[in-house]
Amino acid sequence: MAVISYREALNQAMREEMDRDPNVFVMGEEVGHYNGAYKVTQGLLQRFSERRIVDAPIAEMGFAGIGVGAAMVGLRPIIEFMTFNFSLVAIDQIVNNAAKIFQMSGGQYNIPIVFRGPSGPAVQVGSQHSQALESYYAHVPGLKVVMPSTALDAKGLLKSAIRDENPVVFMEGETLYNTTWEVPEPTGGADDLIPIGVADIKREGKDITLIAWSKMVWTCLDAAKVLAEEGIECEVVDPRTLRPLDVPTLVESVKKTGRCVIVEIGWPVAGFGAEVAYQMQRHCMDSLDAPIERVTSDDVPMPYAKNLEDEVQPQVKDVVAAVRRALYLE
Amino acid sequence: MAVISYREALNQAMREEMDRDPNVFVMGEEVGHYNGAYKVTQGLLQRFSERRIVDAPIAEMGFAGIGVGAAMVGLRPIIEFMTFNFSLVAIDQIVNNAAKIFQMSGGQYNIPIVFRGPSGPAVQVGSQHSQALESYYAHVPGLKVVMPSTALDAKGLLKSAIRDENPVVFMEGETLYNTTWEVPEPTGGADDLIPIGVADIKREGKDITLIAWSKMVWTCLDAAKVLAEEGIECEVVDPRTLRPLDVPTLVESVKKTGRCVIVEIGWPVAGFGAEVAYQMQRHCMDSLDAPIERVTSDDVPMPYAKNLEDEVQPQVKDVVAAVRRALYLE
Amino acid sequence: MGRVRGVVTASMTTPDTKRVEHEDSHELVETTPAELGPLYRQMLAIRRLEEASAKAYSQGKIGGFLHLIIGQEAVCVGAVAAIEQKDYVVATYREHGHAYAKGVSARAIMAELYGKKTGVVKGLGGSMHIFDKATNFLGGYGIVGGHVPIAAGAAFASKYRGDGAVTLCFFGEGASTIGGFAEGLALAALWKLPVVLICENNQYSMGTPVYRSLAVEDVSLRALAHGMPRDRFDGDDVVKVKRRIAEAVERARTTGEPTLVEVITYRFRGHSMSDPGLYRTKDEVEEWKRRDPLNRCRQRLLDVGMPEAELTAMEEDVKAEIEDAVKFAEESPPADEYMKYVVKE
Amino acid sequence: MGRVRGVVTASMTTPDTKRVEHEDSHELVETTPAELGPLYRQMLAIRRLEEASAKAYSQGKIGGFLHLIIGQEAVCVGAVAAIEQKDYVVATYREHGHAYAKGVSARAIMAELYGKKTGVVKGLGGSMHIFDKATNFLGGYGIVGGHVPIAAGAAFASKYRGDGAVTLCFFGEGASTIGGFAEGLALAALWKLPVVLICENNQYSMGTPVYRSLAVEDVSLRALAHGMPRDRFDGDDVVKVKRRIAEAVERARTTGEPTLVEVITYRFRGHSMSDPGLYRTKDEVEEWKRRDPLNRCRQRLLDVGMPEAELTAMEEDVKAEIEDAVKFAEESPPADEYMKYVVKE
Ligand SMILES: Cc1ncc(C[n+]2csc(CCOP(=O)(O)OP(=O)(O)O)c2C)c(N)n1
Ligand SMILES: Cc1ncc(C[n+]2csc(CCOP(=O)(O)OP(=O)(O)O)c2C)c(N)n1
Ligand SMILES: [Mg+2]
Ligand SMILES: [Mg+2]
Repeated sequence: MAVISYREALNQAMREEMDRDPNVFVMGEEVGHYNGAYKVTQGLLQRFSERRIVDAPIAEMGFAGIGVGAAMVGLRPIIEFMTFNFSLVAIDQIVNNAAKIFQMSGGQYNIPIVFRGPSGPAVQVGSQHSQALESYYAHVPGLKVVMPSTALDAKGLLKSAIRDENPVVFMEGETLYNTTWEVPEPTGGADDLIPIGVADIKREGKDITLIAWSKMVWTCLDAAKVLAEEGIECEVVDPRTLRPLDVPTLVESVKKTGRCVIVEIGWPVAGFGAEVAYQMQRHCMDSLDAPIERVTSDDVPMPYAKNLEDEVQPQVKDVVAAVRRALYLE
Repeated sequence: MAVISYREALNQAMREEMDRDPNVFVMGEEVGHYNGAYKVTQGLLQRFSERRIVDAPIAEMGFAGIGVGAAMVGLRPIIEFMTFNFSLVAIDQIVNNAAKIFQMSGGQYNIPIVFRGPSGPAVQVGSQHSQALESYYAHVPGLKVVMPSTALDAKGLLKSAIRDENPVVFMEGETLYNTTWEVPEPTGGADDLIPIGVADIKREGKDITLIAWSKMVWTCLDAAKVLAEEGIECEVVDPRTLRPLDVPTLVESVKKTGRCVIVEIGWPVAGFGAEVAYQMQRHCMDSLDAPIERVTSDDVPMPYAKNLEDEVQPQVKDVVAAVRRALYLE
Repeated sequence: MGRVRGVVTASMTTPDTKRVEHEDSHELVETTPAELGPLYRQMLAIRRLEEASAKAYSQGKIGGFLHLIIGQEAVCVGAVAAIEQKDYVVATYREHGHAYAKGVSARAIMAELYGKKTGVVKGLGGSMHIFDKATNFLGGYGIVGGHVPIAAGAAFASKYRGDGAVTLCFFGEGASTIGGFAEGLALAALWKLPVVLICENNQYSMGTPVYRSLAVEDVSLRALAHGMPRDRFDGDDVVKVKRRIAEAVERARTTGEPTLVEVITYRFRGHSMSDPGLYRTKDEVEEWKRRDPLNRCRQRLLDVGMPEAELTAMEEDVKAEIEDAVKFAEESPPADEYMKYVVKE
Repeated sequence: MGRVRGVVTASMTTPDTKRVEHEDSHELVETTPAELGPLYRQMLAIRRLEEASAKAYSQGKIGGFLHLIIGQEAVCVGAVAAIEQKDYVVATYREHGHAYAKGVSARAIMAELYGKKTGVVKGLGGSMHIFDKATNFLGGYGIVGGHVPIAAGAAFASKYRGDGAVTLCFFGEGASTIGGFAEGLALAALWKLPVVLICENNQYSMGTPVYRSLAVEDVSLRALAHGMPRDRFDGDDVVKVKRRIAEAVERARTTGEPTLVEVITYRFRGHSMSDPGLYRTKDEVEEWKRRDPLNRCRQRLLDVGMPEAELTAMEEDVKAEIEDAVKFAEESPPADEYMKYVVKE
């Protein structure tokens, strides 16, 4: 076991998979000579050369499409978006090509590709650079959507994503890169992988279920600590994968606690949390002792000023307040 | 009162608003000389000349952005997407520019623009041309999203959209253009307008609330007829606008009937119906006598073959079945 | 060849185009019956296939959008004749001809248009989305320009692996204004990907004539800024198309260098079956039809010495092939799988 | 001018570029103290403003991304000097200089960087998103290439209204590969929109040198295929920039015709404050710094006869202006409105 950062975990996952499979390559802006805008690909160029670590010019639609084409004929591209904010200029390639070619081709061409990069608001980068777009990708059949919260999950899930036969949208937490977690030494076996589509209980508790992914898992864990001091035991469930969503694990927890708060960093309207809420009410209606609460960012483009940015985004205090509401404590 | 088609209603709305305001212009592929791929802009070139009815080459990102720029400096563009399927190559302009400039500029530049065109699956046009993308646009603060189901609503709402000071995503039903409805003669006054953000009860009923928009309103009305024969009285509520959503009207209906089925033509996961379901459970939990049901298309890219396409999309029988489930009749 | 053009009206949105005449000559390209015969057969089969599908469409047996390539057959047939089985082809929604030329059977295409289980993509894709792994036909795509990067991607893979394959990418002149094309072009040039980008300039993008979509009516000029080789010629002679594309293919195969090729052609029908094509004059269409590449090809075959009887036999054979394809489509069972190919396990 | 370049390694992804040398000469452009003085003052103010913001950033008073334009001041100052108040400017995230040149006060800019209520956009936009209606500054944009169509749109509106305004659109050479640029360019050319597209080729797109992002290192060549006028020159002399942009502006104003202009320049700092710029050699940076346009401008002012004392007074004045701006920003109240500007009632 070694304690490594989320960034390092991703780096290791790519390195190990590239060592294993010569068809895996990385393409994106600044992934090579610059070692990654967020240093996630640090050292890979040196190890794998320009053939497999490809610095692309600013042309997301173009290189996302190149990834899809290369995947059709047998390569396993990892396409890095410098951030997922820039994936909007490439989204047509993901939704209309990567996700659909397997079906359009009657099952002849599957697309083993990973689109990865940081996602969600960072700090004070303004509205065009502060978006949580997971609901866009989770909406689309044919894609898988993975959003790990810890270094452990990041590594095991990225390895699974690279080996997956389908397009995987792998959204990393822009503010999680420096967080650390214990990660076992690779064995080379199946236990190096974390399967896509399996939720993880990040903290057990009996009073209420908090459902959150990516950075918001950390916010929920912090809120759970605060609440524990008052004797409220929160169960924090991290779906880790939004598509396919591990509904059974989520349902089991909500049935156990009877209450549910869903926390996401993105916009409220038609955020992925609405889908989770719908699933929980559908499967747990008889077990629910209170309406499902959602905590989201405010329904505004992200302002720049730090004080406003903090106000807009979900904070520990907002989660605590939602828990209290769900427990009818206020 | 005249009975006119949905297509004609849209055409009249544009014509009247262009007569009224010289800053309104239409830009898009085939809108002029061809009179519109779906003939919605029929006759406008003749009336307003090439200055105001602008045939654009295939460059959605480009002409959507031109619309945004023109709107910043005082024009009121109507940008037609031949279908909203093609808006994915332009979505960055809508989400990152149109929706955010008002806020990014500290309230200095508002963007009075309408992005309009047919939306949702047509018939047998395959997966790349058969998408319902409303949840994408409804997700974004700064946008308004309008989806009329009748000629009457189409006309009054498009006129409001053109006069709105904000970007409005106006999604027409590709399969509704030939449907007809009674539409009053224009008076030139405020009553020509239907306000954005106000739901409409398309059929009253006491047993269950069906919430649907665009084409699915018609499917629900048909289902309501079938169910009425068995003595089940459905209330069909059409939000007409998805953002802002008229939650009070929806809630009132659901509180009255105690049961709710939400019907949408798009994909299930993180579809806009999930948001509606969340709002209903939050506001009506104590009044709900059964879990909220959703009827959506199947979670697949749209197949081409007609028999499969019909199987994938919500049909009257699917709505009827959902109503029965919600009434515990099966 | 004098080109047929509409009337340019002076207005803000009708640009004052700088027209570029073809650099092309119309000398006959040397050929033999052995070479030309099979090309003629393919062109004819495509013509008949398209006619049969138009008929089935008007009978309501085919639905959705149906974009016919009638009039442009020399381009796909000539181009695909210049490549090998292992090479890839990427095309648009107007791709029945390209698929057939690459080796997809008329049966598999027609059954697809009918939405049958026996269709080349099991009735799931339809007219616009033909894919065939056996012949390296990488698909028909419906989003204009979106497939250009995909073609560059297949070429990238060939370069990555050093497998010597070349990718042909077809698109219309209307696609040349969209970002996907621009990015695919820039990346192919930058990375020297073995792809031949073939613009089928058929004078119209739906109802829009070239002079209303391009500031300069020469798509091949886009290559200049990227230092990419370019070519531009009339697509009326299938052998010429084959020779000229072969040059580009050879360059791609040996040096990895991409080429932008513009082939001037014309579609005889509307954009799709639902387009009556009112934006063109009868005269214009007739003038182009007088130069029908299929007729030219037939005449040429006779000129180079194929006996009329042999030609007629070939034509009978094609007729039978297409009739068989229609019958096959008619009698095939309906499509039935649609949940199976969403996610590969 | 000999250009400073990195080492080209031969590989699949490092293209074998066709380098194009500048057609440009380095003769001095005639000017007077009356013309040059204000330009120098602006350049200096921008330099000091950027330095002050870098300092505040390192003190943690400014957050997020901060892209400095130090080294490139002659481009925005010279270009904006060629237009009028009614003309529009559209720029990227590296736009403090452009905003200042267009007339936005140092106070309003600095307060914005500090995220204060008194900022030019009330603390809502930050460094990358300066907008100012009073001076027709249409914004700083963060998505590379996305603002090019917006600039074309402002120009479209000018043409639509016949108001005679011209739009300047600034972008980096790295933006020239993205679809948004290609589409904006094509539409501006097709519709003859009065916009001047100004590529500030500062040799790098983040850490990527031009030879790794462009097949041919000449962005202005993109104009060729569109029949669009183009220009290309070194941005070391602010008066030259002004004169050359003025030509393009004049053409846009009188004929409506757009121009693609590439100005060769260099940024002295990293891409943003978080970039140490390790991808360039010290020598390279030093060579460019020896030609610092600000120093050149100062020397020129002395050469054309501005008394040293006047210059020093101006420099003192600038110093005071920037100090005042910082003080203003420091003392301003925090941003406080953020729900108010989502939807306009
Ligand atoms: C991005 C996008 N915009 C619009 C369309 C609608 N559309 C389909 S084909 C077409 C015209 C294409 O013309 P061209 O590229 O010349 O090809 P051709 O049809 O002439 O073969 C248009 C506008 C589309 N499919 N995709
Ligand atoms: C679509 C998009 N992709 C990537 C980025 C990240 N990014 C910001 S600036 C930049 C480099 C731009 O270089 P250039 O256009 O030369 O302008 P410069 O920064 O040199 O002024 C990149 C890659 C972005 N903002 N938008
Ligand atoms: Mg065409
Ligand atoms: Mg640059």
